[in-house]
Amino acid sequence: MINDKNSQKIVDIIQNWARKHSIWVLGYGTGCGAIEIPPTMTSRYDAERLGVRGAATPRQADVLLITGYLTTKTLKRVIRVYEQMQDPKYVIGFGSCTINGGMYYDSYNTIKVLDKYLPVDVYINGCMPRPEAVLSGFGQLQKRIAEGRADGAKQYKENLEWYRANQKKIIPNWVMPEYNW
Amino acid sequence: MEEVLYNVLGAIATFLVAFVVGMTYGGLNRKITARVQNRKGPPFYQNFIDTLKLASKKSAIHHGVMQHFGPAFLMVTSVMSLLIVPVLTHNQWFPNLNFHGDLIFLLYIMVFGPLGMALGAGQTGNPNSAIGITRGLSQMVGYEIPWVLALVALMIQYHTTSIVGLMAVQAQSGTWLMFSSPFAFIAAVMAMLGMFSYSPFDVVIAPAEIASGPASENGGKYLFTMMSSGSVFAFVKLTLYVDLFMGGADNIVILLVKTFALYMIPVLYSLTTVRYRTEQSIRWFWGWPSFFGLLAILQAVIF
Amino acid sequence: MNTIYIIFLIFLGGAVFTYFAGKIHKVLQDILFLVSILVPAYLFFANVEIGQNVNLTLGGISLSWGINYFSWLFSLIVLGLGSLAAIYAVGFMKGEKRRGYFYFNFILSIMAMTGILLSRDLVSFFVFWEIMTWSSYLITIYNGNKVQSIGIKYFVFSAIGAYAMLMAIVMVHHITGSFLIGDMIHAYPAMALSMQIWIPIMFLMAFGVKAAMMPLHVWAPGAYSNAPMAYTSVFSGALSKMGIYGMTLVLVTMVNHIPQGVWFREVLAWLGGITAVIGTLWAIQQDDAKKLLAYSSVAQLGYIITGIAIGTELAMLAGLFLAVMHALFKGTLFMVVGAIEKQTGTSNFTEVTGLIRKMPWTFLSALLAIIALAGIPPLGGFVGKWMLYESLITSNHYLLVIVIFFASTAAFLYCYKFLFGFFMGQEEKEWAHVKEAPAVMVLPMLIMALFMLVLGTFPGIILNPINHGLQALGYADSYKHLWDTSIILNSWGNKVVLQPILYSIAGIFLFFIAFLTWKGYKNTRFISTKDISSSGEVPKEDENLTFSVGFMQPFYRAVEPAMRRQIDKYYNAFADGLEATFEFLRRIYTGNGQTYAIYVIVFVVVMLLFKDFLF
Amino acid sequence: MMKELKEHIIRRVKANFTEAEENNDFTYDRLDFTVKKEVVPSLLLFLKEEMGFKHLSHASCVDWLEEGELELVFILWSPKDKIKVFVRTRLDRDNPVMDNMDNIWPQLHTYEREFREMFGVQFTGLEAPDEFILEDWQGPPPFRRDFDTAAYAEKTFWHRPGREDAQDVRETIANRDGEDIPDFAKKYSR
Repeated sequence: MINDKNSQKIVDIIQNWARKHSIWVLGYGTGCGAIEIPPTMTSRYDAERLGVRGAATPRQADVLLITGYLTTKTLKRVIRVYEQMQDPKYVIGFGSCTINGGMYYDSYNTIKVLDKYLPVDVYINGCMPRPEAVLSGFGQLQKRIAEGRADGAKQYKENLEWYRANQKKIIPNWVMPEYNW
Repeated sequence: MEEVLYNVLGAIATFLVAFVVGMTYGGLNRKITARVQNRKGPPFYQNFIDTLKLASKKSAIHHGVMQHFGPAFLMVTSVMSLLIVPVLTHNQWFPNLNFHGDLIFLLYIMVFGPLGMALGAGQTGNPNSAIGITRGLSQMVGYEIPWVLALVALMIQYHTTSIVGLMAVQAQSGTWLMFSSPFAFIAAVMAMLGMFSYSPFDVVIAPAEIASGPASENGGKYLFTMMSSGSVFAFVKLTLYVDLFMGGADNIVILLVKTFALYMIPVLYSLTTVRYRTEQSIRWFWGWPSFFGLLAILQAVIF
Repeated sequence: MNTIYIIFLIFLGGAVFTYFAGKIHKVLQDILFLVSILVPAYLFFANVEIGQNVNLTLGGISLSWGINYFSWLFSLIVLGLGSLAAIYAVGFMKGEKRRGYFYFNFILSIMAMTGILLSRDLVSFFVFWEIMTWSSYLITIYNGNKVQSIGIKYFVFSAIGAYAMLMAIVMVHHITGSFLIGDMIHAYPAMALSMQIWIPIMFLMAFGVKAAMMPLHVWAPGAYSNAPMAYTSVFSGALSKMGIYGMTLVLVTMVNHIPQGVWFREVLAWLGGITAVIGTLWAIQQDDAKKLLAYSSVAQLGYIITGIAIGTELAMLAGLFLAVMHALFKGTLFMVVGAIEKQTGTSNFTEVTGLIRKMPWTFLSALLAIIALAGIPPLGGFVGKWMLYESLITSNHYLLVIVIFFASTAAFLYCYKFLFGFFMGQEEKEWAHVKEAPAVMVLPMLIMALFMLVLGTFPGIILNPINHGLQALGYADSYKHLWDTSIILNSWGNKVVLQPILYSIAGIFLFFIAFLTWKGYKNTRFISTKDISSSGEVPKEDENLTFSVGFMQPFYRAVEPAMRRQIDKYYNAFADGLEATFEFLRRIYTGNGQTYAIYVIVFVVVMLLFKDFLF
Repeated sequence: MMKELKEHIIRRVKANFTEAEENNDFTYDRLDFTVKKEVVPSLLLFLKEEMGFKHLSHASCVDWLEEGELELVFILWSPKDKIKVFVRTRLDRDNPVMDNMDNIWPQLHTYEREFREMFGVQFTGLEAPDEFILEDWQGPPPFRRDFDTAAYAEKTFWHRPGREDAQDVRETIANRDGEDIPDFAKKYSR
């Protein structure tokens, strides 16, 4: 029954609806962006009404929220955390630093373009983005999930070699477990 | 054979009711918390969406057979205790094992799941899990004391060790036990705060401290099973308190009213307090709650 | 010739031949050892008729050997556990030194325990009791460690018990002029009040030492943990039950007949409860599995003592059922520790982690034994615990219920610690070579684990002989109104029907296992314990993140004030104060049997000479 | 008071370390000594043990590219006299070698690891893993002034095209999505 094409479509719609309205966020608060998360979550902007809620570990999380710049050192941890998350999983790049390096455009130690290393679903622009922008970003992500376009995990799996080559260029001594999905 | 089938179907029906009610209560808890914090809060059916999402996760990982089985152990506890706690007084709708509902059996079957789950969490090798479990077990020793004091008081006062027997006592005398044995009720309710492990007794989960403790390596279907089990178990606990102290319930509406009123005690208490350390909470349970438990025993002996 | 003689002959001859067979061939020694335990066990259950006595006169003293339903129940523990432990011991002692010494004493102590159960007169009872003490002492110091601290402590306490018993025997003989137990029981109600009180106290002291009752439990943790694990399973499982056996006899045949007996029972019950609490609290703290299990044994024996001290029918059933269960699960657990020690060379939780995938069968038996120990349904421990609570509640011991309940709730802490410490946690490179223990060692554990599982649903299998035994002691038949094959009831008419519980638990468990396994089967993946979510870090191969040092610290911090005083300190202070006396004692207890025997004889002679003056 | 104290300190230091060059131009509670690198450990030890400068406030490294030297600065503080002393020394920029001094103040260990990693100063006898803050670093010491960080970043990392023209992002987005730029935003557009 489930293999039938039409019923699979219906199941997909229901599942995507659930995924859309229940977004558990693992905040990777490396940079200054982490300070914008408390106002987003608490009384004033209350992201929980959209189903957005914090998760404690990557195993439980749906969204990896990368708030701010990533040094080569933290990139390693971010990749690790991303690979530990369960499919389906999404990445939100938060702030200018993840988009083009922001004010760290000439830093010797921070990466400039996040989507070369991880499949980013939504970028939130700004330095720093206000909570309104963050909520709008979550809205965009929900839209993508509902349309079934947020398939970063699939993309990552299919282009693993390309991502690995990029990651290993930055991290020469790669001693992490292999991603074998 | 027919009887077995009838029982199994009844058990499934009871399980579904418990699941829905427990999930809704969890959602209402989040809603109430949000309203108290001057937020809009998630919809009351948010927990259903969360579980549905967890169930529709495409992949899952486990560190070994015990972690794989761990949530099943939890489910055994929830469903077993659901089966032996009478849901309604006149029990045509939900036939199950509750005519054997023995309190001491209940006390012990309640530990079966947590122990299995603890082994599963231990097998992950994540230190946070093990820390959470030692905290949980220690806290359990804390709140079991007033809880058992209250139960023993009831048992020796009314000369029965079964839930059905205590309900029959209330039906006969027409007085709820929360009025005829007030100290036992107070001690039991204080122990209930620990059983629900909401704040200030949420040291087991402590997301900011030990990354949600025992559940820290569980995701997808495992977390789904754990959350469902937790909801069912919350319903069981509330129903048990209603049965023991509030005379049970004749129909489902009265049951919902009574359980919801009881559920507000841990929910509202959790909103006003911050987290205790483990030894603080143990000492809290061995303080006033146990004192009321002893008073309850005194009352049971004298009257 | 009577079967009883044959049994003793095989035991004795087997012990001697096994000792010397090591000089010829090791396998021959193993075979002889097994034969000299298994054959008497078989003969005992097949040929010894219950209720038939053998009388003989030796040196003017008439001795009587025989068996009734009550001692048959305990012989089930002794010979059943003894046989399984013997099979286990063959695997355990492979490649160890001084096998002859170990086997010799092993057989002797099994023989002594059988002899105690067969004795119908006080002289052979005392002699067998001393052989039991003696052989267990020699095994305790088998590896030569801590002979001074542990061996001497064990021997001093055993000697205190032995003298108490000897004194009681002399008193009894003085009054009745006979050594037969039957005569003693007949004469007891007519004795003077002081005798009526002192004789049971003396006997209870002797039995309390072996049953590790507070405050006589001090020797137990050291002795249990220092003996080789193959013997400790018998030591803790069966040998301590001899104390329970004696206590039950004293309580039923003597204390019941005097009005002051109520006080005896209350004091004993509370001592049992306190023993349970103290044993549990100490067990939680131990980092060594042997010590943990030893303290846990003390605690479990506390429950049993409470049960038999309460003395109602249900309480007796509970106490004796718990005694059988304790023999089963503690035997298994000590065997588990032995297997782990054999495979890894250590029994410390802080050193060994993550053995579950290397020793799965050991883990399975440990898991079942721990579930039984904790009293969680559907295993047999629950039946015993349920009956104990119900008996305490129905007999209005409400504060004792709380004490016992506290002990058994706190027991979950060490139960989890035991399983977690060995089997859970991160898998280390250091233990990558560890393999499952040989089948000779695994099979006895699994058999006992299976038996516990069966007893959880069909406790009638053991409750039936217990009922017979209790009837032999003068209790009423409790079949159908306190227990049935798979139903347990209390005197208020509340009951637990065990079969539907087992089927429901199994059904729910299997359903959800099927659900968890079937759902997303292809996308479920096994990953190693190094692949954990620890803030994005990858633990290195030699980095062990397992949390095992100071494991139950939060609980310990809460109960710290109660733990500051330990009973050992009082004894040590006492010993310091009486150093001269103890120095004297030490000179006497050289560990040499001859000196000891001489001392006993001198003591007896002195007692007999001055009996008129003393009493 | 402060002046006498400073002179006293200078006198004591000069008596023991004749080559030390002092700088007493400060009106506030500060003194500077410049010494050769061989003398630094003994001077620090002397100040700590004899003069009461128990506390190491800070240590830093300065790159004097034009003079071909690296300067190490140690800032000490005396809790008793409420005065601070700067001890300066210069190292050869091409071969900066210094003695390990973490036995005087354990916290110097951390500073020394940082200097080694960021400036390439080698401390003889320093027992520490090679990596400190940078993981897998393969370029030259990054805090040296001749290290061109922009060029290094250009070479190592991808750059998203589009920031060269310094255009306002809002305008680009508005043009792309066909939205109107609000009036208040227009006056900021370039």
